[in-house]
Amino acid sequence: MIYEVTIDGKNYRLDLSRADGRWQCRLDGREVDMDAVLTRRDVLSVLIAGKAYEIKREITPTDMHLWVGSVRYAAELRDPRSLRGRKGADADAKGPKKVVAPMPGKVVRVLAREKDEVEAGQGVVVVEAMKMQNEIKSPKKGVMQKMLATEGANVNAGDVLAIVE
Amino acid sequence: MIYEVTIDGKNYRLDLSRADGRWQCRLDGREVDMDAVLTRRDVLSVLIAGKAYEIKREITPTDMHLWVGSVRYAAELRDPRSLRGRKGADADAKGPKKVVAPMPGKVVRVLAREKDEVEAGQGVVVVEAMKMQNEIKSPKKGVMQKMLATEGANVNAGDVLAIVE
Amino acid sequence: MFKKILIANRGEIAVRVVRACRELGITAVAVYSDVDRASLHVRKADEAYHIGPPAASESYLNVPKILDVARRSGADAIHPGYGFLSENSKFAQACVDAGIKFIGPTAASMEMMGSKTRARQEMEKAGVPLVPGTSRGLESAQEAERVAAKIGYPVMLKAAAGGGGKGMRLVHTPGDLRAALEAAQSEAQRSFGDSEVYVEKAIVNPRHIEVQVLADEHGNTVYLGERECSIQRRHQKVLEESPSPIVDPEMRRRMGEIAVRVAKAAHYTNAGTVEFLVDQEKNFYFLEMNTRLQVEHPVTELITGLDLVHLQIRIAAGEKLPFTQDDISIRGHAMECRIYAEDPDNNFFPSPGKITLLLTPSGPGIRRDSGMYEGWTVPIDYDPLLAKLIGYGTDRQQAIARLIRALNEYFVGGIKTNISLFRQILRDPDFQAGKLDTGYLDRLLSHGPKLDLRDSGGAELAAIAAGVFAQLEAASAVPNNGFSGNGSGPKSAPDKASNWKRTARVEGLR
Amino acid sequence: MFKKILIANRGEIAVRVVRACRELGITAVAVYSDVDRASLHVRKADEAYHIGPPAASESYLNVPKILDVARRSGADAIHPGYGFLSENSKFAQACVDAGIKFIGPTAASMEMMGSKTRARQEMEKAGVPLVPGTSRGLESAQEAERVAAKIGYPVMLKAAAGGGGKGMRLVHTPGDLRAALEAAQSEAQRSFGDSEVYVEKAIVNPRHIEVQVLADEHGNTVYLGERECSIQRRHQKVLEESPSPIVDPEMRRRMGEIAVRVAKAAHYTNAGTVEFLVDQEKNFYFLEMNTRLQVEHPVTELITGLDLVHLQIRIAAGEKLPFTQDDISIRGHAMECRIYAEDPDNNFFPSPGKITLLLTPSGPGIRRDSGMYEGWTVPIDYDPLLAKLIGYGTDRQQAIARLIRALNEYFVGGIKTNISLFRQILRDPDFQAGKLDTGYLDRLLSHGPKLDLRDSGGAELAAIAAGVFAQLEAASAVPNNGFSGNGSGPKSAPDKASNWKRTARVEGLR
Repeated sequence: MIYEVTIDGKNYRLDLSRADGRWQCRLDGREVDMDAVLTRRDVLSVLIAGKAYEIKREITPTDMHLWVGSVRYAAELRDPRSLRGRKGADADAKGPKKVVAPMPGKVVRVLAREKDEVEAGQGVVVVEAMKMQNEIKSPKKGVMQKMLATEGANVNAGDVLAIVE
Repeated sequence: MIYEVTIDGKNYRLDLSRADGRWQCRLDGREVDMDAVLTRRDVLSVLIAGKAYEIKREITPTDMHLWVGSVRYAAELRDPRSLRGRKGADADAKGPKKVVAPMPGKVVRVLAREKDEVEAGQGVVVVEAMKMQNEIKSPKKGVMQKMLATEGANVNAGDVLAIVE
Repeated sequence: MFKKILIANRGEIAVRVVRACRELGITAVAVYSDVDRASLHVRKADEAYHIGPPAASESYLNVPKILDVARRSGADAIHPGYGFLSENSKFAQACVDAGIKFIGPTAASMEMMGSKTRARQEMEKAGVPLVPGTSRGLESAQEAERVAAKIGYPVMLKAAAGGGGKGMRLVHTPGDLRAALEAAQSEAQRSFGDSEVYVEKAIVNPRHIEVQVLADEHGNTVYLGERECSIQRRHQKVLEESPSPIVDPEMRRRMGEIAVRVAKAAHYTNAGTVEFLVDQEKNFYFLEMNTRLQVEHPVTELITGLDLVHLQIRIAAGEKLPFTQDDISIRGHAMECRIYAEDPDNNFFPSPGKITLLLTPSGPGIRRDSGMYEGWTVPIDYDPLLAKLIGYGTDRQQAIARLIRALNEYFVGGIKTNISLFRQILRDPDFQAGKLDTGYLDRLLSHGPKLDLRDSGGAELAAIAAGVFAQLEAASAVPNNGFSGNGSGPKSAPDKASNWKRTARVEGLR
Repeated sequence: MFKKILIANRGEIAVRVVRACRELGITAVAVYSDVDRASLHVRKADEAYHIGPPAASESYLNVPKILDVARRSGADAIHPGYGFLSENSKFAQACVDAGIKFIGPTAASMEMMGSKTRARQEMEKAGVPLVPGTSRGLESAQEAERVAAKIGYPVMLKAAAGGGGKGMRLVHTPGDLRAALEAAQSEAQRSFGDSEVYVEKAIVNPRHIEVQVLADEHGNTVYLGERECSIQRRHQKVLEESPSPIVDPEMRRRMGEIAVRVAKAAHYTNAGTVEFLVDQEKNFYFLEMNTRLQVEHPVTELITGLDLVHLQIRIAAGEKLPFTQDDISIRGHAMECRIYAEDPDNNFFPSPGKITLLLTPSGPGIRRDSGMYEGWTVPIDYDPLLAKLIGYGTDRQQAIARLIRALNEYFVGGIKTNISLFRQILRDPDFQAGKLDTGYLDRLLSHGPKLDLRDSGGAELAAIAAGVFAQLEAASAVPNNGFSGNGSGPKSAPDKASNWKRTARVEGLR
């Protein structure tokens, strides 16, 4: 099975197969002497040429990260089947982008209205949690297409607060 | 929803419903002031009129147990839907019974052959695990219909070793 | 001894007190707000009662409701933990009036220590060393200027009713004094409903060192060594240790004896903490007394071998202290890391949410006091303290090494925590050399080299692991009940249902 | 100091040594058999190498394979743990020959202590108190009768190469001696390939008390207090504590000094344990020396504040002991429960299998050294020791109370464990009074009242819980990511996928 994997923005091509309990692994064409076993949910024990690693997977509503020891890597994975009939990542980047709540909390202020022009990184909504206020920023320069957050509303992590076109 | 529950061989009729986050609970017709919440998988926090209990569920290939504090109760549960069109428990008791491995191990001896008459509680297979030998007993008096275990074979917990008719 | 104790708190400290009750054969009663029904302290208690909505003012700070639960459940004592009602003298008095024992000092002791100016006056009388300054609220800007000129700049203006840095101003030059005084007074009025402000000499780069005291109701008071609490961010302690790297036995004895004098001057009973500022010449000055159990009490427990919560309960039940000052021995070194739900990479923003994966450390020298569990959702409504990881070692170096080891075993998935901050502190050469003061952490965070172990080897491993996770989920359809699951054969994959779930999640990420 | 240590073991002790290596900045190398690929010691190590099939003789006891891994990985030392190769003098020598440091005593010391008759001879020379008897194998039945008559019945026949109760016979009357000798000799021949048998006076209801010693390679030897190990089943220790309830400081000093004399007579280096039998008059007799780290070493660590594995490694690296006898202080009380995968309700049958649910205790005074995790499958091939739960308290009573509390928090689902046995022991009045001897546990198991907390209230709760589990699974279809999951609203149910799984399981039970 061939996967395209993106780790912290860098792309890798991974060719992985398994027979008789042995893994065959090629990363970007390079053969890797690898063994892996799932120990408990979301925790792999990986051996690379004798070196042992505990790799944890962290899945939140907004994304997936892999922890190698105490280092956290943002990970995305595509396999060939899902690539079929699917637009490339670039097309997505040009389209509308969601502003997502990174944590649960309460919307205390809405900083941009629909049709406003916003800069990338400009705060558009303020969410309060644990007595701290967190400014949620626009992921891109564009026009505020839709503002879904309302002041006083409770939101969960992963909720869409606004959409920037 | 009405359940028939058997705990350590004793039957209870449980009428349970839930609305607006509040439980309604009748046990054998008696109203019980009860609140329950699943904390983590297989662990309930139950409050009965203020008293707090941590109840653990243990599921093995052969059976289900519930632990109230440090006490273990054998539990069986039937709900009305599953009772429909299903034979009663008595009918089952008269039919063939399985001899099941209670733990993983290695079959070191087979003590009964097919067509042998066996008593309830008579050892029919010996399974070794962790250097100790464990005699697996017939669950009923009858005739050994099928002996599936063979000496030297590895077995998993829950594997059927024999069937007594 | 008490039969039943109500714990007017939540989180790790409520769990801590439940455990002490269990160990003493006392029934433990928990209270919970709407969002705490599934919290660990409720799971672990013998009884639990709902006390209201999430807002603390309507639940954990609601005195009538808590007293009502105490009466209904038949509790004969209340343990307040720390925070919430623990230093509220009116609550302590209300317990007395209701015939329920408050596990802590009397309302009168709390009141004396609750006002910083009144505490200064009393301690001055008792001959306790104080930072030079006024022990009364400043009457006028003229008085402030006169006192400040006398004690010398820089000076610190402080609210008498203060706490948490509110109503405080550091003033470097006479020209800034007037404006700073007005600002401090109006902030004090807004924050505490009391505009009283006094002035002290500002100690430059002080250490914050505190002494644990215990006093029974029969006049016996002892000290249990000190705790170094200089590692703070925004006046919040982050890591504490005992002994302090700079306190030798002679200094410990002197600080301890002053702390006992403070406690006796306040007619103090039960557990309390006397906080000192220590300057660079190791002079120490009384700062304030915390009239409750501290978050960081475990480090004292580990170096003395005592259980402070057991002792609090036994003292409140009228027992005499079971030892004298001479019986107390300090051995080894202990350190506590406060694990907060906050993001150290994003300005320490709070990070509530669901804990999707939790791996906990254990083994030699490791104590874990925790209020969290896998699957629990950290509510947005309270203090972000999740757990405390406490390390003990034969010496300071071993305690540090064990904590680093344990922090590497600790994993909290789904939310952010400050675990990585402790790795950075514990590996920092200044920390390892014991060069600490209250400005240490800000310096480390602004100037210190950020610990970055990110490398291309790690990224490649992550890439491989991402594929392995996906493949194990996609390929396996064999339930895994048997022992052969430990091998690397096909059975080592998870069972079908969980696969389905995980695959669904991965699909969702595309 | 070493750069890399190979750990020739598995389970909790391998994890224990990995942790010590981490704390000392040493790379830890694990080895594993086919069924241990997913074991915790592999997960936690820095490197891990496969060494063969499940049978220990082909993996953990396979000297050439282990030495080969040590060479390939560049390890400069090997820690043998306990069991397996830890007391194999040929292995210790093979390490020396391969230029790899064996972390333990020399092969010569091990050999002296490996033969019980040779050890008796040497200890007799050194003036160590021995149970009256022969220090040489019995030449004939006549000699046996002569010696037995002299020392008085009952007598114990013991295999010189013995261990684990094999080749041992208790003889009450002269008429039984001849047959017992023949049986013991032939059992010794079968079990150890050596029919040598000697005779000792049988101590009636002895206590088993042992003394921990540490010796560096520069001639310094110290003792670290005793451990009471009288609670045994089939010669297997089950629960150990320190101090012993009957040992006072004077007796501790005398036993300790004898233990040091034993170690010095054997030119002993590294950590070792001198075992004594203690009779009802508190006379103590040398029994044997265990030339390795003991399972129960944590109780000594907790009362001394030392880390024995750190010290083992430092001694092996040639360091001097960092303290003298006078520096060692004993404080508090510690106890260890050995958590085995066995069924106390079914004649302690072993219970391997998959751990479906694991709740672990923590908090004050609790140390957990474990080799298990939730989802792990306990293999059928090895010793059933899963973990050790160690409790520390200011005094014995507090240590007991904390352990009972922690045992009630401990839950291992899917397999059977002996956790309930410890609840029974710790609550037993004889145990609480410290009335212990090596027959204690058999008496408790045969005569003691079986602790049964089963009641109709509990059964009713179980009935309700069974329904609640089913209903939560059947009713909920709302994923639970948000904080509102903590309330008792509909969102507090688990997410859809896990429901599906659990419902399937419940269906399967019909």
